[in-house]
Amino acid sequence: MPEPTQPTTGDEVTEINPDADIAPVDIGVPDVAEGEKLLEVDEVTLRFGGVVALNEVSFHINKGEILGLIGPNGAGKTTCFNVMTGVYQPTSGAVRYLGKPLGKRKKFQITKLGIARTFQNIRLFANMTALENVLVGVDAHHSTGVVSAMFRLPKHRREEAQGFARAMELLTFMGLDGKANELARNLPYGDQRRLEIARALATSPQLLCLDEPAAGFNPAEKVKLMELIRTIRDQGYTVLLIEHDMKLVMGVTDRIVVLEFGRKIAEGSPAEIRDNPAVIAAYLGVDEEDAS
Amino acid sequence: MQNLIDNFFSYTITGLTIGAVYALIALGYTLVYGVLRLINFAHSEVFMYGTFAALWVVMILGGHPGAGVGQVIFWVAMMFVAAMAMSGLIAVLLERVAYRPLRKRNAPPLIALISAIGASFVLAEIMGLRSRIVGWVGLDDTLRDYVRNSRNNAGLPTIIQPQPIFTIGGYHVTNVDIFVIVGAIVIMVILDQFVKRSRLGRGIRAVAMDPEAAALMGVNRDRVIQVTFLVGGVMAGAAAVFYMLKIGITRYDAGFILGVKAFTAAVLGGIGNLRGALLGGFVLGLAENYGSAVVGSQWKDVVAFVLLVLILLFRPTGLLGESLGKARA
Amino acid sequence: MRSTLKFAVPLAVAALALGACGTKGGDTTTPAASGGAAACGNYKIGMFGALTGPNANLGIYIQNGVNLALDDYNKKHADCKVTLENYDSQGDPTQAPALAKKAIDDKKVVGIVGPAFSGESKAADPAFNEAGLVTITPSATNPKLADNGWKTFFRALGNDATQGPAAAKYIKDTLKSTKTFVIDDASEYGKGLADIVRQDLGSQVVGNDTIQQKQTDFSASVTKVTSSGADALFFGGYSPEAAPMIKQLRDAGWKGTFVVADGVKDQSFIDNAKEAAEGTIITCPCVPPDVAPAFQAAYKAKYNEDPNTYSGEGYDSATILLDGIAAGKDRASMVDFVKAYDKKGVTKQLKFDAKGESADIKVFAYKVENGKIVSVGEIK
Amino acid sequence: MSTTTSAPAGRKPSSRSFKERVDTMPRAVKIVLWVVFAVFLFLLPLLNIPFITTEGSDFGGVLFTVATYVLVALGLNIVVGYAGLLDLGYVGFYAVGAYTVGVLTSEHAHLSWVLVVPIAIVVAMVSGVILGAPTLRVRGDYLAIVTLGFGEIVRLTLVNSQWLGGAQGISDIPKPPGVELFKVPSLDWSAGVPVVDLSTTSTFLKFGINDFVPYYWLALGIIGLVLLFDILVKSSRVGRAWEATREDEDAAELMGVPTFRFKLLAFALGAAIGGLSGALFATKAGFISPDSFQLLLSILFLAAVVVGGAGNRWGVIVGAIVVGYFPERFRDFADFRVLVFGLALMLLAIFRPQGLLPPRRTVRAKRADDRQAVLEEGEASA
Repeated sequence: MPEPTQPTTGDEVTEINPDADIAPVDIGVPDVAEGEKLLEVDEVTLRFGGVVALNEVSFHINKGEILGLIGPNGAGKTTCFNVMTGVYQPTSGAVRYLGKPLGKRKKFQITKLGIARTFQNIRLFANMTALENVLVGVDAHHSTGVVSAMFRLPKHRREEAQGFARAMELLTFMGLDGKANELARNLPYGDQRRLEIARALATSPQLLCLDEPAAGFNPAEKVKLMELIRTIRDQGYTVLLIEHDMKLVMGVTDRIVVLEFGRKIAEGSPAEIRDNPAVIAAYLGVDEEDAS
Repeated sequence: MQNLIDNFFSYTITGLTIGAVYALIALGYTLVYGVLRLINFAHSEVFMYGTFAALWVVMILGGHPGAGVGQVIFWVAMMFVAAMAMSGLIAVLLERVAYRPLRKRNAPPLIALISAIGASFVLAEIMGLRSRIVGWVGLDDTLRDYVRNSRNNAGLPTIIQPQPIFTIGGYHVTNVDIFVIVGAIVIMVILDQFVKRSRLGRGIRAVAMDPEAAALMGVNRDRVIQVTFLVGGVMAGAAAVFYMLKIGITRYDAGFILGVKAFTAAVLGGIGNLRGALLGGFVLGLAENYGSAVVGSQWKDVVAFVLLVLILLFRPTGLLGESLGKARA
Repeated sequence: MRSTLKFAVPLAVAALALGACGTKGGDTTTPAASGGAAACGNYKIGMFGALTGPNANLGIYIQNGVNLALDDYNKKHADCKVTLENYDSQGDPTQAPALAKKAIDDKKVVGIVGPAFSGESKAADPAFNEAGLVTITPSATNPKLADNGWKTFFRALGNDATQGPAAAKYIKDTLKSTKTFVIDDASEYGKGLADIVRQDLGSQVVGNDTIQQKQTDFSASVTKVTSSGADALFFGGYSPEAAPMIKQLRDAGWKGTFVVADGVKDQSFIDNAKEAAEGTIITCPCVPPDVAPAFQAAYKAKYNEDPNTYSGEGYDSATILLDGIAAGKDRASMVDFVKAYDKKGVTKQLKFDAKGESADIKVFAYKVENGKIVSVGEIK
Repeated sequence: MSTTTSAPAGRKPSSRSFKERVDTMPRAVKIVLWVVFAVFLFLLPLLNIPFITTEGSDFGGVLFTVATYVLVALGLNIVVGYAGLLDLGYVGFYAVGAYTVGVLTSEHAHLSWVLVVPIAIVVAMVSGVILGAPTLRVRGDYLAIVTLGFGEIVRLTLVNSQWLGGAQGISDIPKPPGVELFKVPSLDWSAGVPVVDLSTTSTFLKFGINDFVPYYWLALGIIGLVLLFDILVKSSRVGRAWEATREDEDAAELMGVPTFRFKLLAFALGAAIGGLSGALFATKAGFISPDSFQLLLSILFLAAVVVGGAGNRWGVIVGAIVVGYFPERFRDFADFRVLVFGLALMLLAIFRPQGLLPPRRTVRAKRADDRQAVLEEGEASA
């Protein structure tokens, strides 16, 4: 992975095109009604050797909401993400998705079921173009193999055409359509962040998990990002947001879950969380750093 | 199989002796891999130069069979000095010429491997063409004994006559066997302590753990890398002496197979792990010998590689895991 | 991409310029030809074998012999010299066919000494056969080579099938070994030979092992040999493995007799095995050098060392071809000339049977004594 | 390869890159250029161009060897260049292909060549899967040593299995069936200018013992097919999955790429092409033995890929030509060939680490990086 390039100076915030149609395509998983449980984390414990990274954490995500997952550094937010996306297997407890436990599914299988994510430290395919990055995501639900590629069978051509259209739509939505053929590593920092989201959206997830998408952003960019997240939700996605910046989280989420030292300490609406003494205690001293 | 059971101790002791040589060479791979994440493909040549240095110094000193104890000790000591110096020098040179320029340019690891392969060819061929090279400078008559038929074997006179010291299960353990196995372990212990306790050793571990943090803490990375190569080279030099005492014959391309084996030993034990190299070397030496006893010597290398695949399947980080960076080293 | 373009044009120009030089260089050979007598064919003989690379020693020993024969010839025929064309295959069968084609296309080449190894012979000989270019190999000993019906194939030494039984006979009759261990190196030569010895010795073989070429540590084999109680060990293979093997055997205290074949008849075996080589028995279908003292003296004078493995065979092979040239033969008529050849050479009576094998094969036993290989007589 | 085509375009100086210029050419011109280039390649062994033609060894034979190197490099490029898997035992697959042909046409059966080549490809592919399935889960550097071991295991098995001919190898591998269509004359330069030499000809597709040119033509045709295959597959979902896996295996997996499956696919396809190349080699040589499949060859193959520029099919072709051709062209160096080769590898690694013809992405990235560097340096506007 190359080092993320310098954060942008702020004067060149890429505008998104909220009109682009980026609604999730049908990927063959059962649909869940608005407001029903989409994913449920049930008493999940994760141990590394002697260290307890997650301790009986339980919460759930409803279809169509924006759920914030917050907590001080080392609270286990990303670890929680990793359990949900199959990077780690929980020591005990289960993650249920669409009512069924994820079990020992592999990472790519979970993605195919409709859970996609971005990374705290950007992990794009640095030496591929922006378009190719998104295409890899779109490809998740394609099945073209060597044979159909070799003979340019109708299936291949159909999938390539659809994939290309979908990828361009996503890039347009993110305002990156003009940079489709740039290598990912050469994009400005903000664009890289947005490209990561586009790549995740390309897999048509039911649940989109964003891991600190605002890291390294200036206030103006953060405002844009809030808009973006809301638009994504409005297009029919459910969003799980890990974020450090309280202001951002309060402004955009419907509900918030707070972790500390691998344990859930609070859950509720932004207003409830704001007044929760346990949360305030946990964040004491961290607030200043955040404000900067 | 019956043969293996009947001569179990014989196969075991001889397997341990060659295993000791593997282990010492494996250290060089493991150390360099630890700090650079790089397979030092040319390390086998570092070893090969050591064998020649050990051989030449005995030739210069007029080593011959049947000398007194004092003289033999002197010869062997000089072998160590010469081989360690030569191998250490070649290793440092290698780092300067083949790796440092690449590091300065941030070349991808694959390129470092190509450079290493190139360096390996160059070093081996210089040795293989030494008769031509000294011919150019007109020294071929003076150095005739050292260079003649430079593509051929070069043999060491038997300066230590193997003497049975004690017998175990029908096998007469000789002084050479004991010297090689005990010597290798002693050298390993010294190295282990060096890495654990000395300032330079801590530097090696720091760079292995996190090069950038080490740099921030004021560790001079280039110097550490150089020392790592030097230490690896010196270990290969020691291995070369043991090898010459046990096998007695070397050649310009003798390093290649041995290098591959030693690298296998390093991976077997868990690359980056010093004790892993020791264990890997001994395990490989034993497995090869036992395998040769059961299925025939022609399958020796096959046994070694199949063992490697099996170990990696069940323990993907080798027997002891990777850990030059972690405190265990 | 851009940089490629920049280089493209100068490269093309350079190629043309140098190309022109190359052509001129090629031309000079033709006028030079007129220097000799009118009837002179400016013939060449080819030396086909490993002259560089890891297997080069054998090729160079042969080439030394061939050069000696050429010197003799050119001294006598100063007005019409024959030159040597080298086809350096590095002993690699992959390179052999293209080199063979090169030799075939050079119409001045009337005969080939080689190919030196059996593998490259198999790869190149079909082409020589088709082109009718005669080959006399001084060193490829695989018996099957003669069974291909190649009319251009001749062999100036005995094949493995003649040597193997002699070695077995020596072990049985002269050494009076009752327990023999047989090791081979899995090479075409070594295994072929060892298998014949195994077969001839029958039940007195107490153990077998196969090693790998380039192996240096023979501890497993050593244990097998010592534990078998063998009083003799036959090794089918070459000196690079034979030297460390006997050294390690002696280090382990084995006292039996080490018997090897012509692949080990090489001073380097003694140089490397040193004391351990003493007493080793070497069988070889080659006449002891004292049979042809003149050749030995000439060789020593020119190369400052004794004739080595196959030097004599190289000399003989070249001599046959040179005699053919002297008799006015060209490439087409050379085959019949060689077929009918019958003269005494430095190694043996040079005469071939219908398959191209040497008709007169005697296997001799040699022994390493005081750092020298000395003959102990023919094995009859 | 593209160096040669660039010659006509190279006359007008321009700041645009070669690629751009070719792209903007009219389609008809492009086709004509390609045809000219193809005809040139076809005739190359018979043109006897001075300086290029090897003096010490038959040029047709050398070109065939170079062609097998090119084929091998294309196959290995899928494994190393696209999927990013370090394979040091590629010669194993080459051997499997060659021996399949040897065993089925000469040693144990006498099947037709046309039938055997596809079998050889399949057998090589299966061996790739068998090797890859257990080992592709281990880390990259370990994979290098495991594959190296595989190459040695194959060779040692060949040496020690009498069923496979042992050290003696397999001889009398039949020639492929040919059709004699027309004769192609060669050029003779001995007068200083090229003269058409009607007495030295090669017959189009007559596979004889003493004329290697038809084998070269066969190899050229196969290279064309493999290239086409490579282009088509690389520009599909499969190619993207390989690249994504190479770039960041975990991220790729989390984007729904079954990375293991794609790595195995790359391994199998690479093995298949290696097997095909080996089958061609066996066909032309007529005789194969374990000596032809030394470990060193694996290293040369890898060198071809990396020297040329791993990941760029045109680059690896250039690399293969360098590795296959130069040692034959400069036979005069004889003893020093390996030494010079080693030095060349080191110099290349130091001064041109991205390879002679790096993949476009690297070039593109470099250009963009340079632009960024300029921007960062000062107020200079791009």
